[in-house]
Amino acid sequence: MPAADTYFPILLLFVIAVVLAGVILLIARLITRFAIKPREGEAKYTVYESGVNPLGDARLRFSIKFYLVAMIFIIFDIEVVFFYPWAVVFRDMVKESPLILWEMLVFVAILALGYAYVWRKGGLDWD
Amino acid sequence: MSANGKPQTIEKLVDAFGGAVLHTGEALGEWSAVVALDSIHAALQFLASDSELAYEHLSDLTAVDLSQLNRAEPGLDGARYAVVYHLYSPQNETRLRVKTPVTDENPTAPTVSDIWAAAGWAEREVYDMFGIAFENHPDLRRILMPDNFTSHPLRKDYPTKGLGERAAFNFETSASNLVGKSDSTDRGEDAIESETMVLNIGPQHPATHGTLHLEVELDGERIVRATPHLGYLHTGFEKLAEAMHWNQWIVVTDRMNYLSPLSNNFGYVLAVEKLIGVEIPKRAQYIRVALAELARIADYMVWLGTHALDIGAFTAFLYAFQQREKAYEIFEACAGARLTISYTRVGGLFYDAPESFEPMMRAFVKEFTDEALPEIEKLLSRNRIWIDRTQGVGVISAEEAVSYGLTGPCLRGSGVRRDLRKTEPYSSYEEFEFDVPVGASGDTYDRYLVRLEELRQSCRIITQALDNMPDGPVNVEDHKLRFADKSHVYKTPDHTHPYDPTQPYGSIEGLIHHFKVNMDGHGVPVPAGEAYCATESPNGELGFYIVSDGSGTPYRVRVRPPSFYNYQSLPRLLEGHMMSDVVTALGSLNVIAGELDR
Amino acid sequence: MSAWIMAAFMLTAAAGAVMVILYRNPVYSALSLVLTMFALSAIYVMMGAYFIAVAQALVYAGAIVVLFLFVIMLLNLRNQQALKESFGLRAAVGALLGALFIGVAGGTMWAVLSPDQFSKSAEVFKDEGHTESLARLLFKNNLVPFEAVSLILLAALIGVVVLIRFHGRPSSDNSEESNDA
Amino acid sequence: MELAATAAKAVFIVAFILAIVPMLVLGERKVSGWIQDRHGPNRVGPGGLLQPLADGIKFLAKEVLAPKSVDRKLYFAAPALLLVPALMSGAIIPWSKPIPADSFIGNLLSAENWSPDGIPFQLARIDVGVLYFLAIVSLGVYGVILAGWASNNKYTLLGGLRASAQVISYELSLGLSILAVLLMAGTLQVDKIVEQQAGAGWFIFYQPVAWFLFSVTALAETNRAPFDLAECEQELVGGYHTEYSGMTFATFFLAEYGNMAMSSALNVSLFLGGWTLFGLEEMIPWYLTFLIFIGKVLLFLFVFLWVRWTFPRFRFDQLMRLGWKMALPLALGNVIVTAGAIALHEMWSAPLWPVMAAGQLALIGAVVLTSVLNARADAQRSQA
Repeated sequence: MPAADTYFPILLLFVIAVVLAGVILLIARLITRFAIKPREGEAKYTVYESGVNPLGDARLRFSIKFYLVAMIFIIFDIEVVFFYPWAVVFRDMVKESPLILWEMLVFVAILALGYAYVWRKGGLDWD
Repeated sequence: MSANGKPQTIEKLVDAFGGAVLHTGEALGEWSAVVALDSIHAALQFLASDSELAYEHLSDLTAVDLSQLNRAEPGLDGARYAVVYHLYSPQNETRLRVKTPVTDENPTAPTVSDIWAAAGWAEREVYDMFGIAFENHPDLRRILMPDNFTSHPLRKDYPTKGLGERAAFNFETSASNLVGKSDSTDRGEDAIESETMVLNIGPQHPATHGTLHLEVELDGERIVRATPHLGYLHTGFEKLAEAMHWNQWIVVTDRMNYLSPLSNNFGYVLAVEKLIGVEIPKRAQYIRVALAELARIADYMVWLGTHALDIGAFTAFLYAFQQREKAYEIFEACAGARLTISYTRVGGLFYDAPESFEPMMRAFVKEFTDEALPEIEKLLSRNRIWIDRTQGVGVISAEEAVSYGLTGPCLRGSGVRRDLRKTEPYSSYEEFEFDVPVGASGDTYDRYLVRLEELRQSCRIITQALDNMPDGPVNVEDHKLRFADKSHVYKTPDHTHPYDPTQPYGSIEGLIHHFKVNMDGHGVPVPAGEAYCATESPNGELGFYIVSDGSGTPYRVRVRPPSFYNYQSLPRLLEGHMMSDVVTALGSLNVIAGELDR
Repeated sequence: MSAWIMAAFMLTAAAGAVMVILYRNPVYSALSLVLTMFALSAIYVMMGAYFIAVAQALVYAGAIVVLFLFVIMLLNLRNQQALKESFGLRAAVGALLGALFIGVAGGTMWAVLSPDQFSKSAEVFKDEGHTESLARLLFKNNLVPFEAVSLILLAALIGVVVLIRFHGRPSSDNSEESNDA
Repeated sequence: MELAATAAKAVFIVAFILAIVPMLVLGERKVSGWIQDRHGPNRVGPGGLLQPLADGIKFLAKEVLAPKSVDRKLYFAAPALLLVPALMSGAIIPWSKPIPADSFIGNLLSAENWSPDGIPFQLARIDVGVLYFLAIVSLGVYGVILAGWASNNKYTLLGGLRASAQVISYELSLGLSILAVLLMAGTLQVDKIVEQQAGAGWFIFYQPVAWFLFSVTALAETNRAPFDLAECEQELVGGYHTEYSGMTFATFFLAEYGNMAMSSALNVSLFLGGWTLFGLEEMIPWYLTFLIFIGKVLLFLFVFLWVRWTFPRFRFDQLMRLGWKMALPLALGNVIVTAGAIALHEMWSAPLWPVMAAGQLALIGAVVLTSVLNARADAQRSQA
């Protein structure tokens, strides 16, 4: 079961990593609680805003631009995911017929069309 | 100048406004005019826009409380305050002082911020310090003092000693006033719009290098609005001057632009010397020039280092600071101090420069021009990221730069060739050969290039000063002005020997001399009068406007701080820019809080 | 052993899905969704569909939920009152629709996929190997659907730009006006 | 025994990151000191070598405090969410050639019983190797965005947003630059990619453009200067981790430097031949190949540091432009050019290297041409 070719080692690593992260944070909290005498003070527990009192909540609606980037990213990400299996078999399959090359070129061309459209419409400009 | 000795300006002014010009006069080579309050706006408008006069530059705007002045100022009878405008015409290279009387009851004056953008903050400061309201001012609030402060500290009835209103002032309740509008606007749940975020940059922020406070409103990364708040380092230097002897205040000037303290010392004593009408020995002038240029180099090194650091080039910061350290070693050799050196005195210098002065300076200049500067340039000037970050950022056109009262490298970056060392040479600057570099586009990159070239020119000046350094004393021979030699006051052969507490006094004569120069009422004899003396400090025009009533202390000292006017243009520079450009534009102005707030 | 691990992941996935609904705070809901995606990914691994598992993590957990988080922050659902108010009626309708969905989906699966087909589909991945076999399937046998995907994505891309332009532009102008007000 | 080997390897990966991060921090300070003409840490221990220890003690002894207005659960979960992916990304790295079954460790684990060809020094020799790395790295963005959001501070929020927008913008180029290698290697398995390079030569010689892109995007993905906009102290004070202190802050540090080390390790494996060294690896024992690998990684990390202390920082719009308008088309173009070259090679058996080199040169030429044209257009615009 725990051969290097399976996914079990990753599960193992995941468990170790989670435990380690938890232990680090736990130790930190414990040290804070028992080994350090925290100095009290209201100002200490306020968030930083360059030395003035922070007013209002920092969680506010932010620029729609971030949203656009995320959406475009998803679409391209899905497209890129198709590239990986293609790349893996490309060298073998192209020996048989160049079809695989044309396939992907068509795919990329359509993708590039969309990319050009987004660029043209200013979707890639931050301003 | 016309036949009767009056300059064209005065003549045209009198022609145009006749009886409203209450008085004109000349003193110490400066012309001044007193204009009645109801015509002052029109008169200034005329002076600024007349094509022959073209006083495009409002050097400074301030006020004087006349209530305890022991002489009658012509044209200002019965007035409690005089609002003073210092104008400069780049076209004719002339200066003019215009005053207008303001009465005690309900003191108001018309705003001139519509004529010169520079007046905006200056009028706020006058409002803050004197309580003179400016009609039609777009944003008349206190600027240096807390918003709920009720007194006006530069009025003569505000005490120079003791605490004044501060004794009873509760800062806690005023803290929120300093924050300004900080909450975000909520537009209800239906609107799927981005909210703007109000972010306070400073007063405790790594990029503000001091206690600057900039309130920016952001839409995502884009700046919608930027509002600077001042006064965190306001220390009342101008009020302090009214309680200090002429030489004592030199120490205070160190604290203004603390990156190049000598430039402040220099500017102040020049103003006092102008009032006294004394010419100091050539050697002292040359040493002052050489050290002023060294101070400029040290100042620019801090500017360059921190500016580069703000843009993320950490290494350039340390390279620059290394050079500053070396410059400070020379200051240390001369004055015994590195930062607050107080090296100049009215009538000369504290000490003569030491033997090691010349070799140290030459070694510094050689290393600086041959190695350090090229290295920093290599790191930045042609670096693609650096160019992308600075080019086209914080652009200000030449006209706007003049209107905002920008001076120094910030003005020259916009292509205006104005350098007081050339246009109004002082302290033998006319004997030196150097160029005045100007930029083309007025962006951050041009201001950077201008400063770099000025560093080279400063080295040129230093070399010339060393080559032609005259021999002789470094103080005027007038014993009423110059300090007693330390060796005459303390019993040590010269100042390099340690102080001996068992034998504290050198000679009774030396001690009396020392006593006389320092004591109130006996000290430096400054005649009654007024003078405005401007020098080219690293940040631009550093002007001292001094009113003397002939006593042992100044009646009023007004500093024209270049940073104050430069900083005022920041919201304009940031229009339409992004969050990251805040630090870029701010860095390119090199605002020094000590000088800004005084 | 393997079955137990599988069961654990299945439970995690289900628990994550439930938490998505139960959390009042939408950020927590989104994070629960990540948990579900993560568990799903592990389930795919256990079924031998390695590439799908990684694609799941890469696209869903790495991109789509990030977008969800952005949207949540964009909308800033500060007042959770709106969610609470009409909980009664909506819950009832939701439960009804949910039951209907499960019935239809389960029935379809039961009808179309017999248990031995389940195991067969797993066998395909197990035997022939992983990414390569998938690639051959995709680029040889399912050529037209593959190219169709690119067209769908193109449509999505254009849709994004049109929507954002439509909503984005006026709002940035509005914001300044309402500030002054 | 196999389980023991697996567990040992998993522990090794975690230990490696925990060990290399302090070394990196010290190295960073030493290198920056050297670049900047100063000493760097030199007080604790000989030549400052114990400085990381002192740092660690300081971090541990600091109070972990959360401001009152934070979302406490997420605030404390965020560092862990960043650290776990950083620790996990090393699973697919082949650290050396397989440990022979008759070596000391092989005997210790009685390897001839279960792995007579030697124990692979790679935790998970999985089929989707490289993709696993990408997927894990893409999960790291949660830690950043949640740290920014949970802290309820405007600086952290901006930092978190910047970081996430930046990471997703560069992830595409990262994936596409790897694709060129996959096209050549025909596999996603990192150990096979390394073995191929032992025979055919390092892929950097075939794919310099892809290598450059990968290195740059890796800098951006790990939020390193000049792409450190998410935490740049001069604008955002500390970015998303402004409100963290003590060990919680140290955890962010650990994750950042761990990511840096792991992306360097992947870079070395994909482009610089991993543990191979021009055939030398055949002659030397496995532990020396391990040292070769570590040496290459350290060389790479040095470049990371060098870049940081040399370049100024990008502005956000410039960063996005670089990612979307330059890196992405270039990476895509590289994939097509590479595919074309391979097709030529496979179908008409054109010699691989010249075809590939021609393609790379064409790409570089195209980049130079566009930048020249852009510069000319800019100049014309500024004149007008």
